[in-house]
Amino acid sequence: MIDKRVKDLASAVAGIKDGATLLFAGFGQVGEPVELIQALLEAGVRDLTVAANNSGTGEVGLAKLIRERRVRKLICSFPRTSDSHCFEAAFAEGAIELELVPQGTLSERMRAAGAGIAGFYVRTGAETKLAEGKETRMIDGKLHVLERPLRGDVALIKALKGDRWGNLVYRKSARNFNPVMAMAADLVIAQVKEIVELGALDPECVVTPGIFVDRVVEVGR
Amino acid sequence: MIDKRVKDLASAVAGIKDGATLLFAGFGQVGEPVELIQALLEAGVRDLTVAANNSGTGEVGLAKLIRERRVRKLICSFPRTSDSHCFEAAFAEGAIELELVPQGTLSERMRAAGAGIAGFYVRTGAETKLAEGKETRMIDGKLHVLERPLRGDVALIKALKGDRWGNLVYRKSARNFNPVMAMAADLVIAQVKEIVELGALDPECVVTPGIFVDRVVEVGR
Amino acid sequence: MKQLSRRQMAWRAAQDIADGAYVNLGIGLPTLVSDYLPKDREIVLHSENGILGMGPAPKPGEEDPDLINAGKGLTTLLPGGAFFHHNDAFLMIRGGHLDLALLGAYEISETGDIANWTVEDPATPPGVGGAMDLAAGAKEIRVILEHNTKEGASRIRRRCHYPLTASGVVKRIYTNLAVIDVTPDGLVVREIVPELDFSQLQDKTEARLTLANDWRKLEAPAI
Amino acid sequence: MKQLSRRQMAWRAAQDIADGAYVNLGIGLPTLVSDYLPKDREIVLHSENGILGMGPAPKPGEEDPDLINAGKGLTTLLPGGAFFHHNDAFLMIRGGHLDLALLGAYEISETGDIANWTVEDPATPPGVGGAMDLAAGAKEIRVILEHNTKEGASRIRRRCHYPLTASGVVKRIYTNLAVIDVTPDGLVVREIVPELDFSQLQDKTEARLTLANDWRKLEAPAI
Repeated sequence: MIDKRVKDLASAVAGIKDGATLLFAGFGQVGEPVELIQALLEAGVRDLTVAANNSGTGEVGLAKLIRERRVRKLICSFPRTSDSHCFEAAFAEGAIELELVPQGTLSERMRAAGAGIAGFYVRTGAETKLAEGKETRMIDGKLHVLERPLRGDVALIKALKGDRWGNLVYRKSARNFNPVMAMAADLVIAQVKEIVELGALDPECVVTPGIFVDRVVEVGR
Repeated sequence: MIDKRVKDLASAVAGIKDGATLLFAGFGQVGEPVELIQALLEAGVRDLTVAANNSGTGEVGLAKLIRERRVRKLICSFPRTSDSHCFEAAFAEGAIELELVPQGTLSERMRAAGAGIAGFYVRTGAETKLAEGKETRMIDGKLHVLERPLRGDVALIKALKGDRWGNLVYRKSARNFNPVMAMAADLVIAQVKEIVELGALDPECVVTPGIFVDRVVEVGR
Repeated sequence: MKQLSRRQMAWRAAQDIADGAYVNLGIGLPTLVSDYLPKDREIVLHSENGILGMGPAPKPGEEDPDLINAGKGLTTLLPGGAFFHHNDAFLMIRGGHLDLALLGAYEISETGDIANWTVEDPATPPGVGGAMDLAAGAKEIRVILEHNTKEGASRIRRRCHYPLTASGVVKRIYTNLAVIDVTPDGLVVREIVPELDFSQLQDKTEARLTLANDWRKLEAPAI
Repeated sequence: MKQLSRRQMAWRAAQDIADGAYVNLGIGLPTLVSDYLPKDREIVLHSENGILGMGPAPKPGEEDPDLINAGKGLTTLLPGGAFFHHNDAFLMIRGGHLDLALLGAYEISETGDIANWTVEDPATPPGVGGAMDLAAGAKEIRVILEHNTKEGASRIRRRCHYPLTASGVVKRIYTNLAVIDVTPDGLVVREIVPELDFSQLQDKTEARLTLANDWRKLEAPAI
């Protein structure tokens, strides 16, 4: 029997190792798996590489993980937001490395990792500073940048509902990076507001099929 | 006002030119836009390049178009199915050119066209006859094939329901190639069983957002 | 000197958006454009966090914390709108499915280069967001920006001095003083605020300008 | 000589599929495997036309023409199943998300090469379908095939003579005569039908075989 449900947040993040590369979903705080990140913090892991669109908000979730100096490197499109002082302080101190990636390229690099694509050519970033050091190629008369897959050891994601097979649905713009990160890590852990019976999710509307998901934990919000 | 609805099949296929590259969705007959293809046949266009997973079934749809010698070249993963005699006869006569492409690569090449990806590296087909003449590259110790986008001038697709903005939902395995082909052509024409009011489709469950679709015609099946 | 307010600049840019267009509005000034879309046109707003068909800001009491725009402000969904994931949102951008991206910028060059992601201030970390994807991917790029910096320097330059977001992509520029097209023959001024003549506008502009034969006065309603 | 029937071969292959596995069954012989999945295991069947959680063939009267498998036969969906588009179906395949693909083949080489897409008959057009995607993408590839051709030639060869589908990917082979693992040390026979001894099996096989120390008799229930 397939049963990806785990009983609590500590079980959900069990086994994540120091030095791991993690993917954190969310766009700002919307769709951010705050409870899982908090559990990760409590588990004590450190020296992490984190890929996320932003750098955390206020002093919760990713922001707190950065404040506690658990994150060695952030791979990110937009680290500076309205309340990103934890990151900014760490950055000013030189306590965190930043790899800045255009948002669509960040997403596509993770999809590539999940889709068995070993590299792809895009216009995004061509002839800019963010392409410095990257291989380029003229295709159809335009300069393209070769981008490589970005894979996580672990992805932490957040969904609205899940079932014991790991099928997930999301809510409005909280979907954002969750489905693509679910494709791109060896261990995919989802926090959901509610776990529903197998068969309760409409098979036409499942956004993340269970094949991508390893653990599901209900957090009630 | 955005109104992508057209009144009949002839209007739906209006303007498709001789020599065009067309994408036909469907997996066998399931999800195949048979009525649109029939309308295309009646419109008299010829010298077509068609990308489709199969080569048509019996003597309807793509099979009929091939029988009438309107198709110069077929880009296809699996041309020989249980009732593909129209294609087989044309092929035996040398009346049609065949470009055989692995099914996933066929799909991914169309996605690349729709996603602004100018090329991508995959393991599929490496060290096989189907990669002959293609550029290859060692990545992470394994040989990969460089695949290029496949774009259509026109895509003919089939959905269950659509609205005047062109949003579409599908039914069961009739979804298949339809969403990816909808991303990959300059002109995307959808036949739907039923046109519904704007707002009637659940925004969480729209599979093909209207941005990809140019014309919607109701065919009642 | 009378010049357009930020809201008037947004209004002016809004008037040029065609009925039926799929449009992404950048963070900041361009976001204001959504308040001035002509009522008789159906324009579909795209947001890179997975929305097509964004509506106006929510009425008090109708805010939904799971429904935000790219600037992370609360928004709404129109009938006919749809949600999708980030990867499809950027597929739409990079794949050329958007008719228009209206972006903010620090600087624009006379060949349509755009610099809008970093001023290279060592004290603050850089951020790029979706700027490069939009600038490289949308069918047409237009920019809204103040004509000059607070110090009076021209933001419309022979060459951008800040790091580029993309090169040669901008087609039209809306400033508080003028509407300017980027053409193969250089920058062509289409509209100038009434209080300024062409030579005064040129004085405020580093890049060389040409005045269109059919140039008009740039006017906007009081907002 | 007693040998396994096609259904018995399918039964044997089914016994090795782990509880919880995500599996793609190739067209033809492997499709039969779905009839013999152990009842006490939950195995999720994937179909490249956009299905996870395929169930058994529909009961009479419950057929749905929009619900077919990769071989274009009618199928059903289990509770917990999901539909998606072709591109995501192949993302799952190519991205290594499937635990197992069970494929048919014309020939297998002693190094695990597989040839299953064309016999290069000039009279018939070739077809590849999802064969190369599956062979290159699934975490593990096992093959079910008749040990010999109708003419008695070995299908398990030193090198494949038909064009390859993928090289070095097959890990286990189920035939009507034996179960054979492809190992770094070559082909290792795990099971042989009772009526045959190892040297007789070797005589029917072009590739060099080794007998496992813990080899067993290959037996299947009457089906």
